[in-house]
Amino acid sequence: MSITQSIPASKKIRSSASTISQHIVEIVSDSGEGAQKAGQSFGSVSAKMGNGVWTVEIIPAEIQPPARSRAGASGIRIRVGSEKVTNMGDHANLVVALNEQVLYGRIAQNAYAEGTIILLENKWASSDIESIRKEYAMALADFNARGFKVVEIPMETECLKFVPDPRKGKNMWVLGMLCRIYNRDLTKAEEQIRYTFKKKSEKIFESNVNLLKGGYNWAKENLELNFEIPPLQDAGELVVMNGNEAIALGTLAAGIEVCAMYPITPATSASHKLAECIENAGGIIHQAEDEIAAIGFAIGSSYAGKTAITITSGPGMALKTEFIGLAVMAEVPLVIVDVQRGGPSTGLPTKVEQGDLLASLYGAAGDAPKIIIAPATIEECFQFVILARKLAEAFRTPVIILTDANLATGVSPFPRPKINADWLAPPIDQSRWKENISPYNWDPETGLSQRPIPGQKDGMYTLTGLAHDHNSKVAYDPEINQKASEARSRKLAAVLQTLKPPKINGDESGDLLVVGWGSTKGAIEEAVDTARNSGLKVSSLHLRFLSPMEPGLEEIFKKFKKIKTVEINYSDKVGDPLITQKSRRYAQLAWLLRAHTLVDVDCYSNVFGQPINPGKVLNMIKEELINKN
Amino acid sequence: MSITQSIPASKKIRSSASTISQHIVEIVSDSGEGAQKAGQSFGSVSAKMGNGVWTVEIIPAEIQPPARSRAGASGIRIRVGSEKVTNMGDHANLVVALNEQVLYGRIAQNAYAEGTIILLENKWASSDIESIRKEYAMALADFNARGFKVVEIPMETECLKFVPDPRKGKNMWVLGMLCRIYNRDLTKAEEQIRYTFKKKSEKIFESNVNLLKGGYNWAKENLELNFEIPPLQDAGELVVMNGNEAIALGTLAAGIEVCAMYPITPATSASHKLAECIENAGGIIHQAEDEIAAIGFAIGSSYAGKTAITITSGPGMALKTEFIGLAVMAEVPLVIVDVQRGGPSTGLPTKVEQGDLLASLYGAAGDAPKIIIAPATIEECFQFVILARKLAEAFRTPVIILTDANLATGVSPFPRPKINADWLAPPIDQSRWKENISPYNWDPETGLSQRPIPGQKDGMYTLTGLAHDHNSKVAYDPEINQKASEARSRKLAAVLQTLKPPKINGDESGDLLVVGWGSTKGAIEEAVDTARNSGLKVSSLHLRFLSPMEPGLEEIFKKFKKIKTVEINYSDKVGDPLITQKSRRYAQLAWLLRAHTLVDVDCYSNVFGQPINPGKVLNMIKEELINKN
Amino acid sequence: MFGLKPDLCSIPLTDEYYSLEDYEDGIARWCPGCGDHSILTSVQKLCREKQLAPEKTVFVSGIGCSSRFPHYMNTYGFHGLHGRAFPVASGVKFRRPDLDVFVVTGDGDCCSIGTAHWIHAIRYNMKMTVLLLDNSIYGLTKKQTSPTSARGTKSNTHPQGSILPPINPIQTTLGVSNVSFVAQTADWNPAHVYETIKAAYEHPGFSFVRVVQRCPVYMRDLYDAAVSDPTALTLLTHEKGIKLHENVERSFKNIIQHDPSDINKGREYAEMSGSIPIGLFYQNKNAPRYDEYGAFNIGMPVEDKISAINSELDKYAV
Amino acid sequence: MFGLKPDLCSIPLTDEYYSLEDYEDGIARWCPGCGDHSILTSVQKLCREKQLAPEKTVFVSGIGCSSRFPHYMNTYGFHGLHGRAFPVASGVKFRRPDLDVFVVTGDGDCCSIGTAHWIHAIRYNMKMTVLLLDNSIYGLTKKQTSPTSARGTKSNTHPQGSILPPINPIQTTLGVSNVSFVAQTADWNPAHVYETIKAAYEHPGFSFVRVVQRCPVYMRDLYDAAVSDPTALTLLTHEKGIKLHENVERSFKNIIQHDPSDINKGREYAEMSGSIPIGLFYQNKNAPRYDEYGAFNIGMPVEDKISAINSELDKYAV
Ligand SMILES: Cc1ncc(C[n+]2csc(CCOP(=O)(O)OP(=O)(O)O)c2C)c(N)n1
Ligand SMILES: Cc1ncc(C[n+]2csc(CCOP(=O)(O)OP(=O)(O)O)c2C)c(N)n1
Ligand code: SF4
Ligand code: SF4
Ligand SMILES: [Mg+2]
Ligand SMILES: [Mg+2]
Repeated sequence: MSITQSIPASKKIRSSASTISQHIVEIVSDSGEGAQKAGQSFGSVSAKMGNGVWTVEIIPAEIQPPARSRAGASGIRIRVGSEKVTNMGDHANLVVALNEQVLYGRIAQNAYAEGTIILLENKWASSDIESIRKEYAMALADFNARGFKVVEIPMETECLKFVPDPRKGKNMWVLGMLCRIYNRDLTKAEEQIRYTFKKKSEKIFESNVNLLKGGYNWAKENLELNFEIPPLQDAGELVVMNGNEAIALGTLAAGIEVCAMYPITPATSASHKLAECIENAGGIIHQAEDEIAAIGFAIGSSYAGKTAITITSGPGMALKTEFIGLAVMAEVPLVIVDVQRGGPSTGLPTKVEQGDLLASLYGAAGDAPKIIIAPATIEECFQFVILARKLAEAFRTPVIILTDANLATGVSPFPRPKINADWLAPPIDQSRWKENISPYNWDPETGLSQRPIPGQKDGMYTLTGLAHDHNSKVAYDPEINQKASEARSRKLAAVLQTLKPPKINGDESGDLLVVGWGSTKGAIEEAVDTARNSGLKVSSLHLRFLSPMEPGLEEIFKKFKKIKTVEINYSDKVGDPLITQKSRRYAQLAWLLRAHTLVDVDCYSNVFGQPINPGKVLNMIKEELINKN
Repeated sequence: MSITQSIPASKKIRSSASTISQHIVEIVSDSGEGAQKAGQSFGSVSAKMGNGVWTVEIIPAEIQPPARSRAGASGIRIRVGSEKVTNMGDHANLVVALNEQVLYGRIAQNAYAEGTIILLENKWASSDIESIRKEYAMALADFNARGFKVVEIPMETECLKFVPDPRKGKNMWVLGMLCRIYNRDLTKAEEQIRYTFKKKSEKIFESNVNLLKGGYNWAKENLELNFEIPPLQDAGELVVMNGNEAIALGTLAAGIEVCAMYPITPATSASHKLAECIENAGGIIHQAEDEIAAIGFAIGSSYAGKTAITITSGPGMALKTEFIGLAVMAEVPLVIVDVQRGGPSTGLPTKVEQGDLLASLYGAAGDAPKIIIAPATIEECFQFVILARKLAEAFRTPVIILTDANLATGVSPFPRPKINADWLAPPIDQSRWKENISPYNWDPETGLSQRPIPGQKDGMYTLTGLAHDHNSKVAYDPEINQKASEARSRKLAAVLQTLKPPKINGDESGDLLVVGWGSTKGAIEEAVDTARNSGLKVSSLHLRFLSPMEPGLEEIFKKFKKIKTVEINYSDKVGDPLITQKSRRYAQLAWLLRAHTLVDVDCYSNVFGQPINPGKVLNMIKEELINKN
Repeated sequence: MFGLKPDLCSIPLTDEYYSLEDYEDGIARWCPGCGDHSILTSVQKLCREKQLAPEKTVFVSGIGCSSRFPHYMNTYGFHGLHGRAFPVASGVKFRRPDLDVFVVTGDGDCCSIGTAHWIHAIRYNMKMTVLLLDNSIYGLTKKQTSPTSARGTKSNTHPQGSILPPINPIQTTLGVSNVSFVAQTADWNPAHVYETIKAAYEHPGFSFVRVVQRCPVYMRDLYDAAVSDPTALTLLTHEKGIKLHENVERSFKNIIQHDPSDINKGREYAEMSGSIPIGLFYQNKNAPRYDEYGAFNIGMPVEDKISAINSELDKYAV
Repeated sequence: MFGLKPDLCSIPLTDEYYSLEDYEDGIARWCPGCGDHSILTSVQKLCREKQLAPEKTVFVSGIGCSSRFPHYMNTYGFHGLHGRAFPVASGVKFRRPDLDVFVVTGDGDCCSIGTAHWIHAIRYNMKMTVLLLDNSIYGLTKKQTSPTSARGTKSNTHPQGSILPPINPIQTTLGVSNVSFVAQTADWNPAHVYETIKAAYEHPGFSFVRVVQRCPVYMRDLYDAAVSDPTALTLLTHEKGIKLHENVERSFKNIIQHDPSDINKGREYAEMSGSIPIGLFYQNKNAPRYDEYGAFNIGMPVEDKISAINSELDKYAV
């Protein structure tokens, strides 16, 4: 599927509805103008109509930025396609802007390209503040110079026909305009509005519907822009949410009854969602005094009952390090979610990075083997919590789920899960403990053992972080620590037994294999598909298990001339000053794969704090396969 | 030099002073019987006489264990040799035991072998408690069965000739006995006693000297045991101390004026030493409320002045993780000492492990490049603090020094350092800051920049852990984080420029290259030398810099058929259930070297919590080169 | 959980009789003469007196000599991380109203590295019995200054004597909102230790007991004097306070009547110097309990959970 | 350090005059109407009044809206980690008696994740001016419950309302040994804010000021009432207390005479409910200062250091 395509854009150019495979739409404004609400509705309507959709909010750095400021750009991007949409894509095709200044915030993010259509509120042209009129005029000239296709639109004037203060309501008018431009079903849009304002009065609902229709009709009469994005065949029942909401609902579906957390961006919204709904599902969320207390609370809770969960991000992970070591040592089941953000240190709190892989693996002192999995889609955010809880109990270990800010904020539909009673944790075992079984009765083959839970008669033991024997007694004899360490490590080998080699996207051999993990899957595969369509011998492979590493990689790698990871984290670039093949520091997965397979795995990565989009990956692939040959 | 050799051992066997290259002597007793004092004196006297010496204390798990208990074994091992002694060696050659039960504590540690001479207090044979007489008799039989050469000695009876209560003083009698057995210079021993009891009265000094002579004469008359360990040619002025004391004195010699710490075994004794002496050298030690506060305090102190130091061990490192990330991000010079102990979690607090290498490298979220060095000898413990302080300031970065419980407690002489004024940090710069220079004026080639220190006019800036530009202003533009990350990473490449490829112990090519780091150097090289003397084509290489990794390793590795690390940390053993080449988890340095060189680096490691001794390494070498071929 | 009502859960669900031995596990590896020994005995006595089912009893500790405590109890135990006993204990109790939770901590464990959790645990006011074994020194790590070390204490980190005035754990605890039970006792008065721990166990909430504890190895002199001197302790007594057998009460030279509902007076007595005040400084049986919140919805049937999840999914349906 | 005596160091070594602008750096990126703006202004006024040399002044903070403070001061600043401002500030001050150190922290930063450091910083009593900007909410992370949130506060982590009674930062601070200066003020009374911060700055030790701060975005209603209601604040005043211009003092409806040397009364007033007590609760100018210990041996000549090291080496000579 091609990523961008130029289309008629201004009133001058005539055309009837042109059919396209996908489009990237943005609505940008000052914060508080409801752009996000309009965009979410547009996305939902499109999903309802059977289109693939991915929406992501555009959030300013400050909480209340001044109006018409570049840093203040607030809004939403909605990518709509005929097929499943798995990422936010590259440059926007069409942008609705409520003022011209906020567009510069997006231009700095390189969100637009030549040919991008910009539907611009034109009230600023006639502002009674001269400086504003100047700014507007200058921007307009600049946009044209950049090759944007600008259409000035009297949004304010039009909205005033329906409401006294268009700051409330303009977003619905814009929604109406977009519904016309993309031939969206107006009744579905109305339903959506009814749902959005269900808590509000009938009057408010009606005035919003009027604005919707107003925008629709105005566009019909005044704009030639008209696109048809054919839907996929019926996708069945769908739900649409972001990755953090999926984590929260996955927590409920896993039967987890305790979430102990401490607020941190970008993880907190998952806890917000849980705070809203977990009590109704028989659980409770605990906001602890800090991240150390949060994981300690979760571990205490797991020790005495069902597996608990703790949710955090990089800096919080650092603080949990010591307790993660204890959970590994004492074999306490636990689910830890790390919604990765830009690092190191406080770094880029609201931006995406895949920088916590090595820290999750090696953060704790000594040997602390644990399971680490990374969902690649929003749907997997939901499923992997259920998986993690199962793994944690089956293998009596902490399980770390690595997601990131990209999944956390991306919104996309997926088939509605049919909640399965087996997913939910059963009530804890309180039956009498078998007398002759020790609390760490390690199976010599697998290292697995069953854990006694307080309340179980004859199961009494004292859990300890000290080296201990199978009775949980402190170890003085040197052999014991060795044996116990083997048992804990063996469990990863046992997990490995349950895994199949990863599926390859594309041919099983070729010139280049792109390897990824986590949120980059959609962008990588979109780029690989495009490249393959243009005849390049490239395939891709995406890892869900990082610890233990999925099996069969060596064999797979052998069949490709070159292996390269695509990651959102830091790596040196060969050719930069002082950076050679020898001195180079690699991206995190690449580094692991090199040690694991001894194959010369290369990497493409950066820390711009942005999702890697298909265009960048495609360029990298071309670099490798065309320019280099 | 051969490691053990059988020698005449009981009164029956006649012999005159037989010359030997080295001997391993132990004194074991209940705690509080002064075995350690006697052993330290014996070591010092031997050092004074020009012998190589390594002593290590034997410490019971409890603080006050009951008398005559196996777990209560307290004492000291002294290894004396003609050449430099670099490690505690294998099985003891001669043991003085004040009761028979404590020997079992050592037997469990596999400290003795057939032929070990045991000089045993015989008062228990005539104890008026029957059970004790029984235990004694049984043990005696058992020792003979084990092939120990037991000599029963009337220590109590003899001591009573000099003092009313031999519990105080018997140790000096034992010292005298050992001085005779090993032809130690009695006057030097007297000096030593005078030094040890300098705070005590002349009377006490005399009675101890009488005991010394008493032991000496008794041995002369009653024991045929008599060994000559020829000294090395004059070693010059020496100091003898353990690794933690060396860290403490190195801190003074580095001109560091602030040590912020929180107590933790086995690191604390370094702080104890500092607490004793740093104020006299113009510095102060701060015991913080926890490890987080300790490193925060040190960072604040470094930010506002001279580079500070913080000293800890595994669990403390885990807590410092977040602040280490900040120090990397904000480029604050800092020295962090991690005296490694058995992990994970609380693990084996008093025992040795090299388990924190990966945690030091990768503990923090995001990309946090820092310098990591590991001293291999007690002398290097002293020198590396000076080096670390220099590196920290030159490269504006935290520097981690990885030592371990083996270096911390091992005592050995080294040439007395001539304190150099350049070692000591100069007073901080308070001159006016050059107006047009930014606080992070990164050199594009090296990433280096000069830091303003509070008090410097026009240098004002706000340090932050957020992604920032060269002015330390919070970064909104995505490019900035990429550039700043490159600058921080580039610094490691710059360090690399200053390093030479490591020296090889042995030939530059061969069948096996043993690679080690940290405290294992002495044992590895002793084993390699022995193996080479027996004609095996093995060499060894020891790494001091772990980050950046020392240069030229690939080239070196190419010249050997096999590369194998020897480490005191965990690795799976191929052949154990479920453990294959693919599923195997490697020792920490081995894992890094695999990723770094793509060479199939193997590893020999364990987590017995004991120093790896030359015998074990030698067996491994033979395994590789003889049995496998 | 498993259908029991919180209030029901706290009744030991057993008819067998537990003797002292049923609570003992191995020999305590503390030094001879260590104050911890007698405290252990008092706790085991309490367990017998209350006939606590060993499998329904959990001892949580941090790291330190004092924190080895759980290893010597034949109950469930959690010997966790240095300073982190409170979060773990809170997690244990949160969804298990049927378990009796005890926390055993040291002065370094609680008042130094554990301070944040200590302060917030007081505020959470979850039902648990907390024993601070305060020997005014770091024992396990061999004699470093503790926040409760008297000013000038010579230790391995302050060979010239410590610099700062000690934290007053009683006063600090009384300064935290939602505090509900604060008492002090001394290990060398077993009768008072026992009655204090008993009162603490019976308190409906977070009961904080500081036990002044002797470390003969590293703080030999500190309490030797105290032990011999009958005026070293001042008894706070009141009909609402800790009940002592009159013979025990008579053995005290200094006795003060203190109504534990008066927090202001409690704070004044906490400042007492010279003699060590022992007894109940403050109690409020009606402070809100976080563990009651934690227990309010346990044991929900799977069907209800599933329908709750589905109604959540409905919100996201397109 | 560089030969200056500690006492000398605290004298600003400058003869130029600093105007308000000299302390300003960029535009403060707080929301319109945020209480932090007026506090920033008061602090900048204080700097001018005291003619603090910008290069000799360091603002240390943690993470939060409030902790952005240093970025808006044209002095040295340390915008560190969430909850860890106190250890950093202590490290800065320890060997630099010549620097004026300010700590700016938030209610989550100080009273939640930073609790342990807060308590121990009080006890260290190092000379520094501490401003707790308490908006009773987590602002930067967008409205989660804070330990100082009134019970029942609806937030994103407690949509049904928070469960626990709030921590009382004044009372908690007063409960820590070696406490030496505890005051409270409210951002909407700039005159009182200024005089309080001034008194805090002049205090020879650790001065703790809780500024009740408005967050119009997430806690709109909380103080709107307060601001309009003249009885919302109760002024604690005394000749030993915080000096106010009589016009300012007259503007208060509720005034109480409180002698700041009386800690017991101070603790009672800290419990006041209904009206917010502002003023000086407690001051002790003679509490031992850890920063004086830290400064006692700075500036030792290299020769002396070398000989000290050599005499240490002598002890290990063989
Ligand atoms: C994170 C961490 N830091 C430090 C230590 C070392 N440590 C163990 S116990 C202890 C303090 C013990 O003192 P206290 O809590 O008073 O207990 P006591 O031994 O006196 O009973 C310390 C510092 C540790 N185990 N973990
Ligand atoms: C270790 C860590 N945990 C969590 C966070 C996320 N975080 C940043 S500020 C903050 C709380 C802010 O509240 P407060 O301290 O009251 O400051 P305010 O924003 O209200 O001024 C949190 C939880 C973080 N940055 N670091
Ligand atoms: S060191 Fe002190 S506190 Fe620890 S066990 Fe021994 S006597 Fe008890
Ligand atoms: S969110 Fe609240 S505290 Fe933060 S800047 Fe805005 S108004 Fe101020
Ligand atoms: Mg203690
Ligand atoms: Mg706040």
